[in-house]
Amino acid sequence: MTGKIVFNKKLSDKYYYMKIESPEFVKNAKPGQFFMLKTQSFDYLVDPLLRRPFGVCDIEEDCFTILYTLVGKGTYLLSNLQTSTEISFSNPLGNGFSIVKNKNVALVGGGVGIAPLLYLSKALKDNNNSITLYYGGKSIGDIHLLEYFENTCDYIKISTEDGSLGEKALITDIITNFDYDIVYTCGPKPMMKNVVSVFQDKVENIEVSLDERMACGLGACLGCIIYVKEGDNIVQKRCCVEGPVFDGNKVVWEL
Amino acid sequence: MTGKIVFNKKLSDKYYYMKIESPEFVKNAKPGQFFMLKTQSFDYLVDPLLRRPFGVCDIEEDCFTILYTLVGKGTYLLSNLQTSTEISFSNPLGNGFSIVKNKNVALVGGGVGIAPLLYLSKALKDNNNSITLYYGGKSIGDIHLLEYFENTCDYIKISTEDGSLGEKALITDIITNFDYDIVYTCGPKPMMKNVVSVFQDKVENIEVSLDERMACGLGACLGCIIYVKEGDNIVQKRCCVEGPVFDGNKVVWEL
Amino acid sequence: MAKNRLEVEICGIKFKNPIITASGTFGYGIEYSRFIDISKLGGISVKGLSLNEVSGNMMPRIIETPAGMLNAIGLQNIGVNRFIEEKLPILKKYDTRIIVNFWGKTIEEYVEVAKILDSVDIDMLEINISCPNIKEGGIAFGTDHKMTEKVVSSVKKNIKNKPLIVKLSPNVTDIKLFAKICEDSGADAISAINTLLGMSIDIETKKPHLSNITGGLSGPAIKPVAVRMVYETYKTVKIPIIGIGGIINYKDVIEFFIAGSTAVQIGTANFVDPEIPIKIINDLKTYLENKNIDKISSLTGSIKIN
Amino acid sequence: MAKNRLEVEICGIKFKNPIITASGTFGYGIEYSRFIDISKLGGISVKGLSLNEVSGNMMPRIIETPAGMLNAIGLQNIGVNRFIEEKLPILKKYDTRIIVNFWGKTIEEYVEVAKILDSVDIDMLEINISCPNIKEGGIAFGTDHKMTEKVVSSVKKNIKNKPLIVKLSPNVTDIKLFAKICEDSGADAISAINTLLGMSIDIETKKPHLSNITGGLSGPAIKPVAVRMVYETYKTVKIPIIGIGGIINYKDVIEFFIAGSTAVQIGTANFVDPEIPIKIINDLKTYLENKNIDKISSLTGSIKIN
Ligand SMILES: Cc1cc2nc3c(=O)[nH]c(=O)nc-3n(C[C@H](O)[C@H](O)[C@H](O)COP(=O)(O)OP(=O)(O)OC[C@H]3O[C@@H](n4cnc5c(N)ncnc54)[C@H](O)[C@@H]3O)c2cc1C
Ligand SMILES: Cc1cc2nc3c(=O)[nH]c(=O)nc-3n(C[C@H](O)[C@H](O)[C@H](O)COP(=O)(O)OP(=O)(O)OC[C@H]3O[C@@H](n4cnc5c(N)ncnc54)[C@H](O)[C@@H]3O)c2cc1C
Ligand SMILES: Cc1cc2nc3c(=O)[nH]c(=O)nc-3n(C[C@H](O)[C@H](O)[C@H](O)COP(=O)(O)O)c2cc1C
Ligand SMILES: Cc1cc2nc3c(=O)[nH]c(=O)nc-3n(C[C@H](O)[C@H](O)[C@H](O)COP(=O)(O)O)c2cc1C
Ligand code: FES
Ligand code: FES
Repeated sequence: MTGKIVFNKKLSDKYYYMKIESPEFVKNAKPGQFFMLKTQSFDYLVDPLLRRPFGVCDIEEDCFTILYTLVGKGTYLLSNLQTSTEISFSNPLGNGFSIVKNKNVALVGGGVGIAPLLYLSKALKDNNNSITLYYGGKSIGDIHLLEYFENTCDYIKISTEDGSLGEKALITDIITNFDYDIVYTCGPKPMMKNVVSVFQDKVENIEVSLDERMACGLGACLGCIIYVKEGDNIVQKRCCVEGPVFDGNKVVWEL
Repeated sequence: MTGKIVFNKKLSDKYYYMKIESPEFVKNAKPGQFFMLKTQSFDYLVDPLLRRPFGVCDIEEDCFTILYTLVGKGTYLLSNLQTSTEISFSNPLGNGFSIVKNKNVALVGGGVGIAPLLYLSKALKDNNNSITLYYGGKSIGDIHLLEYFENTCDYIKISTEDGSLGEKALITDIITNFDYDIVYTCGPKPMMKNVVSVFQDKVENIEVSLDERMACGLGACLGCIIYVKEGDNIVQKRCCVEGPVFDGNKVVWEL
Repeated sequence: MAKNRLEVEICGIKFKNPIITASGTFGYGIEYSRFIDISKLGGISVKGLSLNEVSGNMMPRIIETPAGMLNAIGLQNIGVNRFIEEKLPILKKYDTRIIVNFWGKTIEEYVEVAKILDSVDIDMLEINISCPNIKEGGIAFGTDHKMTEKVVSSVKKNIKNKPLIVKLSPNVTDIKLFAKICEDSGADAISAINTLLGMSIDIETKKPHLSNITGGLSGPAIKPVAVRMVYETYKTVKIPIIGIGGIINYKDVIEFFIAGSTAVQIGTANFVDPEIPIKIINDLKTYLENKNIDKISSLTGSIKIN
Repeated sequence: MAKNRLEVEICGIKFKNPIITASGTFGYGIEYSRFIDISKLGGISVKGLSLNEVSGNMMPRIIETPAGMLNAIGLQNIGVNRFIEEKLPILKKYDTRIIVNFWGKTIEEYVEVAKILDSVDIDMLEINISCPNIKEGGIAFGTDHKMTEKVVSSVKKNIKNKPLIVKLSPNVTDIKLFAKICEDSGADAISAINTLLGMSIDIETKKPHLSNITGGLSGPAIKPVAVRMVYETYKTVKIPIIGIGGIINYKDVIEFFIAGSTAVQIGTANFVDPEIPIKIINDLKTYLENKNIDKISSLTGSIKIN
């Protein structure tokens, strides 16, 4: 399907925030889902060849948003797109986060990993949860969208590695309360691994949103394998179909 | 070198007119020269891979213009570029037309082949020539820039194959006067071939501007060979270096 | 009723159109049914099956390259029996031809899988002797002409009901030689090409981008090599050729037909956008109508050489 | 004086940087002197020379393909003697290494050209046994291992003064075999790869886009194949390797070094933009400085395999 760009704002050196209008997409999108986005507008151009996966960051009426960082050519092209440009993307894909009710929950986001947590926080608030957000980055330039999180979260704790905003620490180092019913996390792999080890044995449900190179995004190429424990076995799951959200306690980080 | 797009106008279904500011380019450009233009703005994109050749259509102060038609992906990308975009191109390349003085000259242009004749007509006018323009197209949508040619040419004759503008005829069919010192032509190959055979034996100097696929544009790849008669021999010339303007009487159209 | 200009016949089997999705790029077919109407496809070639379930290579398995991608999935599959039990019944509900791509680590395994497939409700077998990603078998069969002859003739001797397509490896000096051997060994059709062996290195970590070090290059980047090989094969054998390699639009399909294809397979393009095969089918129909070409099959091998 | 991190040595010859422009894409060097300062280049490999002038294939000779191009120039060149008389004296005015790429239709011609070049003021010879564009010689030498051995050892025996680089064809089943044969036959270095054999058809006219029907595929599209072949060659031989194929920026150069290259050649990128080699040299310098890498040669073969 396609949609029109409502805005495409530069937030900091490497961060952009884009809003796209698409009632059709919005109708079916759940927190934690992602989609494959074509960064080239002309069908006959084959560089970049593959679509790029991005998480649903927020939904506002008929629009959804993407928080993204500049990585390579795909995101570079994205950052150059003008308001009103028509862009093409897949349906919402993957499983998404569990939405609990009347619980005490923590969200832990690192860098651009904060993206899927915004829409999640909205859904959790609508379900009457008490929400604490832990949000870490290298520097102040990595911390964004706080104005939105202020509307949905009860507590917000921020840390940066250089101390330019919030505490000068890794985000996992400033977590002192472990009294949550469920923890949701998205960010760099080492951070998520840390989050799991910090909460392990203390919180039963830890949902991690993983990030793997994807060619198809829909379960066909088998390029995005994640290893998870199932009983005594280690089994393969496709990040795009059985994920991107997995049970943090089951993920095998290194094989 | 690079320059800024001053405008990029759609003239008709397939025709566009673009103006680019570049004092450096303008300083050295002669009528009939061409240049290689990058249609991708991001260096790391490799589709389209090669630059595309275009003729210098006009020069106005610090700017030059391109008249171009939509053909494939390169020209499609070009047509999407916005005002103020920075684009990259080579120096003016090739040999260009001879500029005569105080003569009676004819220009014969077909379709987008009219492009290099505009700047030529300016230079010829500055040198006190009497200029007749023959300008043909399939249809009215192929005829452009007349307002400019009206300032430089003494006589303008137009024909279209469907009769939607000027006479309903091929342009070579409406040439009845052969009393010129020199004829310049640019257009589809069959047209130029016809122009040469119409004026052959009647006009000594016929300059044709040829069009070959080019990879490098500067004489290195040997991809753009044109065959010309030299005495009793047929020899190879590189369209990009020894051309694109050749002596029409010497060109070997079919080998 | 309007005639179907797109219908083609391969080894006596009618395909409503010549667009087949390529093995390994379309899962077991079912994955795509959420996104497109797979009954519109001419056919589906399913992910390469082996006798037993195979878990494939370690991650990472894919990386994008200029106008292409490298993959080293390692022929991960659920095994021929689970396919027949779990996937085939669902797939059979769709109105499209089913080609089963398969492979083995030994000639015996190739034969065994072929025998199993020969008696189930599918349309054709496609033997993959060309996957460059596994150490045993695979590449060794497809790039050694004696092995090619042995595996193709052994399989052929052991199947009775289904036509056998042999899928060729492009990683050879002379594809004509292999095409001829396949024809002589009883192949009913040839599909060409599989992926080119390639490699990409992460300059930050100095590690190969793929855990397997090398992988198979696919996508538009390889199209010129594929067209050349289809053309060479067409000049060499009489059996039909299914052209594969870098197709992303209907023009590419026409090009493969002119070079000698009777049908084509679409691979990497399914990842680029799952709607591409359907779009190609529609565009081809329009093209043939506009050009007044009665049957797409009249384009097969229609190349004009001066 | 600041150290030159980019200096490399190939067969005892120092290059101020490892960026060499590839044969056939840089004319006789002089063509580019209007556009860039060719004295900044590590070296230039000139258009492949033969004994006598050759006029090449008929037009059309080039066509763009996805992230690449096909060419069938047909080894057009002015012949070795005219090169020495007309071009070399001009080229010698520039401060860059001169590699002369050459070929013959017969072993005798190869030897004769090599002998002539052995006694003139150039730095290295590069024997092209891999050009796919001519019917006699060319491909036959580079894809037949007996012919490869014969031509390389014959040439080597007949030259005394200059190191001999052998340029390999990628159109073979096993590049390792050819690399080993070249080393054993006396090659002082290997350059890899030449173009992949490809083809493209104009669907309007149904004619091949190239008069020669097939042509050589170059450009970014082939980079994964080239990197793989350099890596395989590096594991096989001890002589230095000059990596070629699809390089358009400094990252590509680093990738080729990690795979096993001692230097690289830039081909099609010269057409894309003549300033690319200079930009690459500057970017490499910055990269090495930022990464605190003393010598680019320390990257050669630095690939990490688990
Ligand atoms: C489920 C999922 C959700 C994501 N959500 C977001 C998001 O909301 N915001 C955001 O900025 N980024 C997100 N990413 C990462 C994003 O997909 C990559 O940053 C992006 O693909 C880079 O493309 P590029 O062309 O700029 O980089 P290049 O390096 O040129 O890309 C080359 C190839 O590598 C892949 N690739 C590169 N980096 C990554 C990565 N980190 N993860 C997966 N594939 C990668 C690309 O898809 C492409 O195939 C998500 C990734 C996944 C898997
Ligand atoms: C000296 C010279 C001057 C030219 N001046 C103009 C001009 O002023 N205005 C204008 O509209 N066009 C001009 N052309 C033609 C123009 O270069 C092509 O239309 C353009 O390259 C098409 O690119 P594309 O990517 O849109 O088409 P594609 O078909 O996608 O291009 C594929 C390849 O074919 C080449 N190609 C396609 N058509 C032509 C052609 N007619 N001539 C040469 N190469 C071609 C392209 O350069 C490219 O390498 C000129 C050509 C030459 C050689
Ligand atoms: C991820 C992936 C997996 C593949 N798996 C198989 C396979 O199991 N069996 C097979 O014969 N070919 C396999 N192939 C090769 C394709 O079927 C096809 O031959 C090749 O990709 C070239 O076509 P394309 O350029 O359209 O992708 C695979 C290709 C890709 C990209
Ligand atoms: C137009 C053209 C002409 C070439 N001529 C020669 C040649 O004469 N001798 C040779 O050894 N290689 C020749 N090559 C091959 C290149 O030197 C190089 O090996 C190949 O193009 C791959 O590198 P690239 O991808 O950087 O272009 C030619 C390549 C092109 C594109
Ligand atoms: S991205 Fe293809 S299976 Fe997950
Ligand atoms: S375009 Fe390369 S020599 Fe003319």
